[in-house]
Amino acid sequence: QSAGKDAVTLGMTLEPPGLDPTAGAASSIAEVTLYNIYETLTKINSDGSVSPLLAEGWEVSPDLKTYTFRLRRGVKFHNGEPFNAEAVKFSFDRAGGDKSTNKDKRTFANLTTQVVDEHTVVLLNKEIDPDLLFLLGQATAIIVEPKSAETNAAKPNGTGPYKLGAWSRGASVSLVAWAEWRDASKIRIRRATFRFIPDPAAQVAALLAGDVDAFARVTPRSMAQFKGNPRFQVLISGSRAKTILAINNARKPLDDVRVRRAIAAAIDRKAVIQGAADGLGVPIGSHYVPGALGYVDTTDLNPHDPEKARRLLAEAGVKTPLELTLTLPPAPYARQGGEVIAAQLAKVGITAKLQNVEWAQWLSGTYGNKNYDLTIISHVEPFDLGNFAKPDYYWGYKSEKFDKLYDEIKNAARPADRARLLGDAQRLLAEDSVHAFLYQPQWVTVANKNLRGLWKDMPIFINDLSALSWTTP
Amino acid sequence: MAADTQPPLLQVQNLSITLPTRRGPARALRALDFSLARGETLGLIGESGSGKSLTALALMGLLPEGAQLEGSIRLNGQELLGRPDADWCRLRGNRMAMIFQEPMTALNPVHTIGRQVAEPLRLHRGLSARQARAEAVALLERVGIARAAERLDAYPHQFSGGQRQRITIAMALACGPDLLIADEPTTALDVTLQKQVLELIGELVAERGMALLLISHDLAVIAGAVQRTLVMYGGTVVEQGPTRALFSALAHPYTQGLFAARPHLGAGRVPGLRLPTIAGTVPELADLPPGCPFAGRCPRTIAECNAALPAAVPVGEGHTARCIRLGDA
Amino acid sequence: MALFLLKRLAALAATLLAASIVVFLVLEILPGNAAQVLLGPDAAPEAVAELARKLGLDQSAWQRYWHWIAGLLTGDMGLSHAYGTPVGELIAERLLLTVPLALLAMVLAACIALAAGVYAASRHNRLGDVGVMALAQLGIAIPNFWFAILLILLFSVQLQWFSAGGFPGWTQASGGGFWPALQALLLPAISLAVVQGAILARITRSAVLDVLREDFVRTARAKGLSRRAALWRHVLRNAMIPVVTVMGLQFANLLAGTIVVENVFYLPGLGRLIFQSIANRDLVVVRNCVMLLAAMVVLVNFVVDLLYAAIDPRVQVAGP
Amino acid sequence: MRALRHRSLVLGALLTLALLAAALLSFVWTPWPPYEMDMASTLQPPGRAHWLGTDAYGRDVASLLLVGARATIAVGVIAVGIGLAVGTLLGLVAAARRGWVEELIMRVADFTFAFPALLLAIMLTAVYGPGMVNAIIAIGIFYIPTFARVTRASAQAVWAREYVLAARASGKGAARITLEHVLPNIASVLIVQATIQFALAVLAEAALSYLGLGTQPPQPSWGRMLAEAQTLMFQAPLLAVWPGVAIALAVLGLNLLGDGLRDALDPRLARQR
Amino acid sequence: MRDLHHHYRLPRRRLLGPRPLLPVLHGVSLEIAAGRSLGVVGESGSGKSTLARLVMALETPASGSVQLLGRDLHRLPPAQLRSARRDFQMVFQDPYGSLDPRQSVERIVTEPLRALARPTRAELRERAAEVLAQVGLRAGDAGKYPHEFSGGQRQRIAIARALITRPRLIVADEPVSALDVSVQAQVLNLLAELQERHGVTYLLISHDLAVVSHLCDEVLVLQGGRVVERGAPRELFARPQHPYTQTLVAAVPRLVV
Ligand SMILES: Nc1ncnc2c1ncn2[C@@H]1O[C@H](COP(=O)(O)OP(=O)(O)OP(=O)(O)O)[C@@H](O)[C@H]1O
Ligand SMILES: Nc1ncnc2c1ncn2[C@@H]1O[C@H](COP(=O)(O)OP(=O)(O)OP(=O)(O)O)[C@@H](O)[C@H]1O
Ligand SMILES: [Mg+2]
Ligand SMILES: [Mg+2]
Repeated sequence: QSAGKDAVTLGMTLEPPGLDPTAGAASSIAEVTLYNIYETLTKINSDGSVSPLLAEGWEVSPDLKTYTFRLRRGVKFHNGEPFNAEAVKFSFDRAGGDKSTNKDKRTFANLTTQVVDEHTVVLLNKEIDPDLLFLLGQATAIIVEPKSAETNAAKPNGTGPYKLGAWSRGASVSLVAWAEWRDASKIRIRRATFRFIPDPAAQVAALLAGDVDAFARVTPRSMAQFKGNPRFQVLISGSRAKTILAINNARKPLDDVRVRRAIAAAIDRKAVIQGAADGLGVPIGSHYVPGALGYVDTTDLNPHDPEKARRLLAEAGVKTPLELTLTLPPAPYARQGGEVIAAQLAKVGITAKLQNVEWAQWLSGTYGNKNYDLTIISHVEPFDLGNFAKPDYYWGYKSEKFDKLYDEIKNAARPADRARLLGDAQRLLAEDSVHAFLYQPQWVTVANKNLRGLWKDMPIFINDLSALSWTTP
Repeated sequence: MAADTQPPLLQVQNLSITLPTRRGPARALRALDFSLARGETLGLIGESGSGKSLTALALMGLLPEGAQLEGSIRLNGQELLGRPDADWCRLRGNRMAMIFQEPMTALNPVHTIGRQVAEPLRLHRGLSARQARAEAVALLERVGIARAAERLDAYPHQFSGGQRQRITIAMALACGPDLLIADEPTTALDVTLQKQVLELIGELVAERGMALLLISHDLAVIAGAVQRTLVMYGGTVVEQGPTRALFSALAHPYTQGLFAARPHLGAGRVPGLRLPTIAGTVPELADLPPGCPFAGRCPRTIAECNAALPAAVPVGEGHTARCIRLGDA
Repeated sequence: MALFLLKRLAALAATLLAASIVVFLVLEILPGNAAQVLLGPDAAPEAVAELARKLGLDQSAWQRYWHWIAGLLTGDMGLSHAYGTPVGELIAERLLLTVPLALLAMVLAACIALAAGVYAASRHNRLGDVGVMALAQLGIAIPNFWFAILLILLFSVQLQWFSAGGFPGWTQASGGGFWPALQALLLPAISLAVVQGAILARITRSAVLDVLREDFVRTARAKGLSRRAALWRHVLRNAMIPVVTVMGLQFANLLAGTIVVENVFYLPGLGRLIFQSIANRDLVVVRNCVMLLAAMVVLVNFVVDLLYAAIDPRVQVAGP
Repeated sequence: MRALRHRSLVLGALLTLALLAAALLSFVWTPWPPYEMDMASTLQPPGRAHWLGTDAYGRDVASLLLVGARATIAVGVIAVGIGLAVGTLLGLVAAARRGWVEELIMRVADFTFAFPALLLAIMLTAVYGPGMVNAIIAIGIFYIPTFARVTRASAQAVWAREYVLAARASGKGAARITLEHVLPNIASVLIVQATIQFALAVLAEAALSYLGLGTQPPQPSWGRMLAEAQTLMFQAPLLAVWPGVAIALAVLGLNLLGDGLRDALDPRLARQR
Repeated sequence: MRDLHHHYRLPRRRLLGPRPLLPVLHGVSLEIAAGRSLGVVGESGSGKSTLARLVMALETPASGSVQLLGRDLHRLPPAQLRSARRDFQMVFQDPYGSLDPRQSVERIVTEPLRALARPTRAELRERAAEVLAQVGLRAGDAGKYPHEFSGGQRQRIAIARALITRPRLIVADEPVSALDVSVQAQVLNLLAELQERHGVTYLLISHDLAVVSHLCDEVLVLQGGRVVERGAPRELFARPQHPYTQTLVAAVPRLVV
């Protein structure tokens, strides 16, 4: 039935607000466009490694500050304009420029792009960033065509294998294969439709009713009914995300490490994972995930121990019940996890008042104004230990020790050194109990069993359509 | 009742109605007997709630749901009780018609008067829309609606009360019924209008030879308009007879009391003068005594009055009264 | 008639003006802004500030209000913060779903209601009446989103007759077409119509019963019309008067109901757009959508008033 | 037929009492601690231990339903209270003071009518955060014009009665007439309206909670239970049934009660309908 | 009462135009001597009830004045008007609509007293019993509610209410038109008796000429808001002068025995 099928319908939870990843940070923009419409110099693979895409190859200077890219030849944008070093320079200068609304503006502001010749560019980085190649494979680093850059949100123009077909706002975006792409013959899927279904129950219904062929990151709750169903394949993938119970370290009495440790000890990660993600998660003890360079298991550093938690609270001289607000953004993991955590905290004498907020409110109130005690949030950026070194970050964490450590990590050119230092950093954060680190979420993809080429792991959120195909049963 | 003569137009025998009420079934009408010949006019008077309207509705077969009927109603000798609704429908508006008390509400506010007057014509005579319209104009003109042709497409609210009552009369007369029932057709109207409408009905009845059953609670209206009169009280006809005879020799204590209680026009105020009154009030249906309904209020009540409904006693030529104490005053 | 219209239109305009002020002020208090939402927590603050400037979020409230109203009057609703496209287009697309959905639901509701209400009234107090009214009570009591879920379970998941949601669009080009689109709207419309229909059925029944008691119905019967003929010719039109009023009032609830139902069936309608835009702080869109909904409600009630005059000759020129 | 009417009143009263009883009972007793999660026994089918089974957190559904009745009642009572208090006052004033005061009040009422409750609630919760209090206020505000209209219409009818004219002839002012004559005579209408609005409030709360704008966790609410159950609809369909049935029964009960009261309080209707 | 003019304002016809006026009374003047009774007759819509409302100071006349015992009612400050109301009371047409169904007879009857002052409960009870006795009701009826009474009895309650302040003038707007003949007589007798015993003055409005002629010393015929004829009932109805009065009298159905 699926033989010779060349169309696919993919489900997505949220609709992208526009199709320009340089003007918005919603991951849904990348999910639709990255590697499909737009391309980057490097490509991030399912296992987190980086391979050539628009760049055929590159050299990195030993001090990690100079990158030389050799660009792929004969590449054109959808509108016929050629892809060349000028386009790269334009894209990166624009991303770091004054008028930039790129969320990674700071990264690009540190870069100086030099055109060597038509097909060679050199990037000079002011700071050391070991993850730059990975970063250049992300959606914020797409190469745009100068004349069409400003209209990308509605009329995306890239070098990728797909062009925008139709966008019926609120419902779906469809992409159609671009016949003039350099490897057009390898494309199996001629037409891909992304359908936006925010409601978890509707997601399940859509899958069961066959309205969508695949749904990446469906709500874990609904997984059980697909597992035993022969019509579907269920992929469970790791991620680089860290779901944490963030603690406002700047607030009393949370500035006392004993109180934070008490909170961490009060929490049974297993139960939280069960409640928040239906068991789909790996416990973490620090702000780092298994599989990443230099990971160390710190989950036993401060294990679940309500007795100890109560003791720590008493030591800190906290009067129980201690009343704290627990701010929850709209994501299901937060709302569901919040209930579980509140129940666990209650057992050690902490009354967590649940406060459900919208995303916008979370951003302005919790993130912007740092007006919160506790909040549950998943940090999906792959390499973001640096946030602990930012003095004005919403966590309110200040540690000279960590700052120094982080500086060393950044400047460590050799992976082995970095791995060691990263281990130290993880332990430090765990000991300081900066947050109650909960788990590394796993994503569930449910798909028609005949669909091939879906990503097993998701270091970043994308749907690589060119890799998809239908099997002939 | 001579057997060889043609049956009267309408003959009602021993008609009783039982109504379901909150306090159980109530005998709203008891043992009603009367007959009406073609061209004859009959009046029905009595106080509010005495059963006048029920009688009229029973004759039209339009009693409220749940009402139980006993006895017999014959039109032209044919028994009507027990007939299916379709048979009644053929008679209503055709052989017998009715004018209601409230001209303000008896007309459908959202239909033109032309349509409403033409409706029975189309229904019973099968006239085309155009023919029925022409006929409606004639009817409306006959009842005194000026420039009827122009006003055919007007709605009821554009007419005054008197005019509306004329329209309902036109509607009732449309098919030239044999029997016209008018249930308090003038109560809602001014005296001046009342006079006009009564005169109009009188003229039409005479002109077309219809039989008329006129219902009113106003003695004077009945006295001036009909040949025979029935006086109702508490669901029974307590007295009946030719109008003149009845009014000149009031027999039943209720009729007498009713008559005496009326103030007289032009008498002027006489200090110290009181109107004779009937003590008490009309009994409620569900509490009607098994005997004479007037028993409690009647100055002549004796124990026997409560025993059974008194039989109709002749007091004159065709004049009877249901009272066991007619003789002793 | 002209005066009546003029008066009503003036009231309408005043209502909408007041609505615009209230809507604008309420939305002003909303914490958070579109730029931050668009760029997310990891964005550089400079980028957020720049985006805010681009979106015009740095202007004073008064300036923005004025721009908005001036734009509205010239038919320009501005650009959506989130989508970057003209709000007018955005709303127009959504209206193509919400309006047909609401109308379809209304028509369904009216059909159910009239049939059930008239039937029940004509079998007053008998088994049919009691049965239909019991169903109506049930229809009112069931939350419409729950009913929607049950419909999906039965018709989409079990029987697979309808898709579980989504909207293919009215044109072939968007992958839909008239019939597929109508099919997609059917289940949502039914789940909306059941509650409204149940309410209307009850109103219809009691309206018909009220009219049945009117003197003119007795007059009609006295003319020789059968029960049924009297019902059709004399009762229905009079009974429609209160029914139409309630329908007008219900319309607001119906529109509100679409918000929920659009969520269940993930339909890209106006309700979802509002919901989503509030979350995104895309206030330009929210403002205009809310105004539009208010205008629709007001307009429908205006139409109801006109319908009134059409049904009831007594309310012509004078008007209220 | 009388008996039937009677039955609807009795049935309505019984269901409503059951709702009240459930809420009251939940303060002193529930089969299980309602907030206690048990991750080991999630999504249990109904059985001996858990009569109606457990939810995704292993909480006892029966207990949650009992406690959820509180939110339902709270929303109904307070929202109707707001609408009744303010709306009735406005309606009474509008009926007593004809002219521009009436015009103004009724225009404002019309205006509020242009915003469906749900929309109002969405905007309010966006501003002040989702939560039961805001939901209640939103529903309550929406009820104001409803009560104002009903009150004004019935109050005007009372004002047109001759006994009011008699009171005026006795020298009573508008305020006293309103208190002594108008209010007692429209009380039954208001009671009936209140029960009906109560039922609608239960539905509105359910819808809001379903959208995530109403009652917030951990406070159980039927609407939210339904929303949560919807995700698990295919695994544990019964989970979606219980709160749905609870809502339907509560609304049914209130509506029947309203109908019954309408008939009981209005002898004219009792005879006819 | 002098030269009363009155009109009602109708809804605007045009958006900004003036609200048209509906003239109802055109210079009606009348006076009643204490202890006498004046009847007002006229066709429907001739302004009878309007006149009654003006006399009762329930509405303000466009021009003209109403003087009771030398005071111009419409110029009195509100407080004084209130206390002046002691002297004039009203009886309405509809015995069903003029009594609040939710108040006990005692409350209904004592309403004018309570509106004027703050009497004690005992006082109220005593006065209520007194007036109820005057209209021929039992003291035990005080605790009952209107629906427990017949139309005639209700009208007695309404009269008792009017009597309780011992007024000098009672305005009765069609007090018997809703009653059956047999009951009507009872009420008419009661009215006559009260006048003879207490010297109350009546302004009696009715469309029933017989009723007016039975109870009144003088009759006033109103047509289209104008007084077209007045005189003692006997002469007036025997020899009506004005053509309108003539048609009115002629239209009355007579019972010729
Ligand atoms: N549908 C009904 N159900 C119960 N009782 C009824 C019904 N219709 C009439 N009655 C009662 O039957 C009795 C007779 O009513 P009917 O209408 O015949 O009186 P009437 O003589 O026409 O009075 P009126 O002069 O007021 O019109 C009254 O006591 C009335 O209350
Ligand atoms: N509130 C009002 N607003 C406008 N017009 C009114 C108002 N009240 C009465 N009218 C009109 O004033 C005129 C006189 O009314 P009024 O009630 O005084 O007549 P009436 O003689 O008492 O009539 P009826 O015998 O029918 O009681 C009528 O044309 C009536 O329509
Ligand atoms: Mg009658
Ligand atoms: Mg009058």
